[in-house]
Amino acid sequence: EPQERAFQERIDAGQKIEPKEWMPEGYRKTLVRQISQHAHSEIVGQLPEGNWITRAPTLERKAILLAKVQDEAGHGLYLYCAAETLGISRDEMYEQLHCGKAKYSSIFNYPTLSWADIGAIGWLVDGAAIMNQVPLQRCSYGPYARAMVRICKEESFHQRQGFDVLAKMVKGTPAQKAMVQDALDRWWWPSLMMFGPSDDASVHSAQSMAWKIKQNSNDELRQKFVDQTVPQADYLGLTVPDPELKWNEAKGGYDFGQPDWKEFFEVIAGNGPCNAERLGARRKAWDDGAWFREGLAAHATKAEQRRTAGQAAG
Amino acid sequence: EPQERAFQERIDAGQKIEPKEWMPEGYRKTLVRQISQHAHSEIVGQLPEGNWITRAPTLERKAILLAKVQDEAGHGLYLYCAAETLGISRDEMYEQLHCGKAKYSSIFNYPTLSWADIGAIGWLVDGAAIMNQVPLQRCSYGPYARAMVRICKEESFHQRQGFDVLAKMVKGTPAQKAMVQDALDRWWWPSLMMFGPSDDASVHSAQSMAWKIKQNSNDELRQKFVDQTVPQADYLGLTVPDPELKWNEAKGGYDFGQPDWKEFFEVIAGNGPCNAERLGARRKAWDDGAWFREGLAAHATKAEQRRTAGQAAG
Amino acid sequence: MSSAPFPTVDQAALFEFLLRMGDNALILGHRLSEWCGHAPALEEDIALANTALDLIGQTQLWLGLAGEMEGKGRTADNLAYLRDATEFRNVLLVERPNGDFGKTLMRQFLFDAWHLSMLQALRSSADKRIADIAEKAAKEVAYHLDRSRDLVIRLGDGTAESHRRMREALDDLWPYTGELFIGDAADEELAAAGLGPAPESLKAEWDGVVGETLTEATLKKPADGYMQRGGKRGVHTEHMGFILAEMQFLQRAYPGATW
Amino acid sequence: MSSAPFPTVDQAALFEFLLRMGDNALILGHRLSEWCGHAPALEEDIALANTALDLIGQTQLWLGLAGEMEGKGRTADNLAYLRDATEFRNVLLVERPNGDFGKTLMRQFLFDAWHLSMLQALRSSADKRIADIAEKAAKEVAYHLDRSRDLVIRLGDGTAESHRRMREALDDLWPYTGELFIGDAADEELAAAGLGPAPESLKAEWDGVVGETLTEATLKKPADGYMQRGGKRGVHTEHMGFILAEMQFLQRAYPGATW
Repeated sequence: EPQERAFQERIDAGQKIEPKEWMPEGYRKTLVRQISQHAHSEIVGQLPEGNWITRAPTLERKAILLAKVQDEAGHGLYLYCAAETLGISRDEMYEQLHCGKAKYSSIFNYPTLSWADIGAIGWLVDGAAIMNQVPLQRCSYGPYARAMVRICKEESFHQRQGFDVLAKMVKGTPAQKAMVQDALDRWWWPSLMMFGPSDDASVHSAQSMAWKIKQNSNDELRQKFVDQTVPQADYLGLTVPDPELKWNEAKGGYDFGQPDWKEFFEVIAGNGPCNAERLGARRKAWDDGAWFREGLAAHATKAEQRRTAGQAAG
Repeated sequence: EPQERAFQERIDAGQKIEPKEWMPEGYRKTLVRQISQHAHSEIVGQLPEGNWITRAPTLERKAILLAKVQDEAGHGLYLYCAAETLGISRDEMYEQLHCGKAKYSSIFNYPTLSWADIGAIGWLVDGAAIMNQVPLQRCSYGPYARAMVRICKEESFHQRQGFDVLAKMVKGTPAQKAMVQDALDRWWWPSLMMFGPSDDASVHSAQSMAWKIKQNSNDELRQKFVDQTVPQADYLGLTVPDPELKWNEAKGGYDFGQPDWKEFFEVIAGNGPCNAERLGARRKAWDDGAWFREGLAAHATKAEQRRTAGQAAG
Repeated sequence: MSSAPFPTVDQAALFEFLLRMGDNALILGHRLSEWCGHAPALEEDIALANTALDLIGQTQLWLGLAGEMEGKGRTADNLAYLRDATEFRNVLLVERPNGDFGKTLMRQFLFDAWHLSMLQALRSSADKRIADIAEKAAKEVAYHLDRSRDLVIRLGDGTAESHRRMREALDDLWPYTGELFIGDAADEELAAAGLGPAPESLKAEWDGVVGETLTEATLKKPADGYMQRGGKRGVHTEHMGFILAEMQFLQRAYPGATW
Repeated sequence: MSSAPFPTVDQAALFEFLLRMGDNALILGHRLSEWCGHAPALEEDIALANTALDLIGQTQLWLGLAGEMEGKGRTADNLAYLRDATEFRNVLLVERPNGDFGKTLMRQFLFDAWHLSMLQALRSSADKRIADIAEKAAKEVAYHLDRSRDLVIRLGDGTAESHRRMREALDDLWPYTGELFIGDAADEELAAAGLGPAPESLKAEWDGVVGETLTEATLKKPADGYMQRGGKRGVHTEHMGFILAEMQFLQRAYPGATW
């Protein structure tokens, strides 16, 4: 089809696609799926970290964590707006989340069990997210690419803060150091899984690459993440929980073991440690908040009517 | 009226009145009010102490407190049964509690703010309650008098346990001792108020005395309580928060100040620190439990039908 | 660190005052942060986190100054994390449970209206350190009040359901507002030294703001009946112990650790 | 205090086992005591307090023996109040939130059915101290099971509403039952030494009791799908930290005090 060919040529030429322009239905759908999943991840991602705000160990750490979680809600907002440019409303996206049709990043189905987990999420989870997101700043869809620029900047900041939490703790008491190692033990594999299954097993990859929605393979990014993170773990004096981990001089990177993909698919299927609670919390927030949203809407209508009546009278 | 005269003669002769026997309507009403108020007090009284079970400082203290609260629920049960012999159902009594018509002891509208409060409730509140209840073992109404025998025995045990909590704490750290003094400061006056307003101001006293539902005046019991408790406070090394407190050699008892009766009537009127929460908690327990009670009732009906059907078939 | 005394005022009264300001901010910030991820709209999640963040920042300033003034080497963190309930000086209002979102908003509005008047008055405190903190905090709190007042109006004058919830919230919380305006010896000391306003002096302005807002929200202002009090002198509600058990866990369980 | 070693078994495995038994009782007892004064009928308030009381008593015995066996001078209270979440060894099932009363009952029933089998098997433990605790506890737990099973049946076969609630409770809790029957190295050590049963060996009896009860309750037994686990090796749910913050507050805030 000529229209599709022209579209592909624009992408190949590195041009950005903008909201009002023609795009193939598959491109639109893929973007909606990906952006809304990303937005949902920001929103659901408030929960595991929010779990420790009331227990943050100092006022400064509490403030930093509050600011971070606030940023995440902000990212959710940009991303929902970006998705809305593709003709879907925020409420529709929520609906898809709440009924289980739309996904969010599986990493948030793991529990935060100690303060070190807050550091580990910043260091590993945000670290992996950045790895995934940096290339998206060059994504072919303009609004998404632009949202990513802003998000990536803040995420890097969060990652440094997370690393700083851990760096402080490993210099602390033996109990604190043990807490950090325990956090790494629990978050390492789930973080590697954030890049998705090995490319052979990944469904949407090829087309997404052609459309420049996706720019690197899952395995490529995972390798990059491991290569970046292992020296940081060494610096912290921690042991990465992978007996197969070994520097490979020839490839200039680490060899490492495979995550437990069975677990990955169980978590995707809803059987992670916190799936029910995360989705339950979001549904409850939405349902309990119905009266609030309806109240605001009713007020807006009344105010509008008063304004109109005032104009008519005036 | 000859019936009433005969009734009063039996009471004067020290005979017990039993459920099926004739009694003046006023006698019945007074007893229902008093017994159900007493039962409600046991039930509501679970809440301030229950507030600390999950935070009890040792396993043994936790076990003792659990046992105590369980006893209180048990007392509630005897007392509701005693009241039921007067022709009112437990559900009717609950209804009166929940709608605010029936009262419970105002003391439970004060909060338990530290572990020392658990000791103070045992020592002071149970102490005052025993003072009130011991004469009720000789009350003219048989079922109430017999319930009181059992209750008084357990209450004395609770009082000793409460005193023991405090005795242990005052031998502890300065912070613990301060906690105990703070508890006495907050519970002293409310405990004195448990005996009710001064006799001149008390509404039902005279008739209740004649009927042997009440055997001592409020002021008499309050004096007895002060005389018993002040030496115990001395023993614990505590200061009773009453500048007017002074041994009166002539009367062989203490002179002491008047409680803030304005506060007393505010608390009775619903303005105590915890009135709304206590009653709210009981209402919520009842409302949330409706499905449970209905489920059990439905099962009982089904089981009965099956039994009858089985018999008919057999 | 300067520990210059405030020569014209009783040090204990001043310490008390600084704890009250700091503890109000800390405990209300704690309550707000319990909402994290559970608010009825994304914009509200953001706004609550932002308000909580402001309040925690103010806590650091007030408690930091309290510790400095006390001169025993206690930091803001020491004061926040190592006092038990009887040593806290926040008003009871801020420790009330969140309830539904309407109750949280109403609590916020009733507090913000007082908080802003208080901070505005403190800008002319005879002590520059207090005035400086108040200057910064007043800007933040002006925004808090704009927001909470606006939402109270919109929800009061929204649906029958939202009106009912806001009315119940108002009636529930009203008995906890009196404490904001009842002065004690410490307050008198401070007022006499020109360090802060007498609490009673803020009542008229608060009545004005609250009254106008409630009218616009079509909510009936409750009668000033019996008022609950105690927080300012360390007699709290049963909720306080649970707040602290949660908030202080790490500092209590790992004494001497740095984070 | 005797600290006689158990010569035939790895001491760490035995310590682990004793913690598991003690922590299950402690945490479930804690959850039950949260109901105090809030149950749907007075008889239930009494019964829950009684069950909690039994469980706290059992905690004292198991953790007391654990401390004795460890030989480092730790008491049952030290173990209950001064360990953080990762050191707790209870199954995830007992830390699940209470939910409505139906969920509390269902959790109790699913646990009681396992608990009784376990304790009955432990009565013939090669170690007399374990056998003695089990003997005493089994009597109590037999009564717990009678009660929870009876109520599950009556509510399952009650109204449509009570049936629905019990069904939802069952479905929610089912994924937390698998952990009761999954043995690890410590369990194998113990079984090999004749000190306790292999967890797997208790499954058939449990399936029988649960199956019959659910049938009588007209509830459908869920399929054995993916099972949650972690508690036995110290990886808990997010609830655990909040339980401990509350439970341990006094011991943490007042180190060295005696009560």
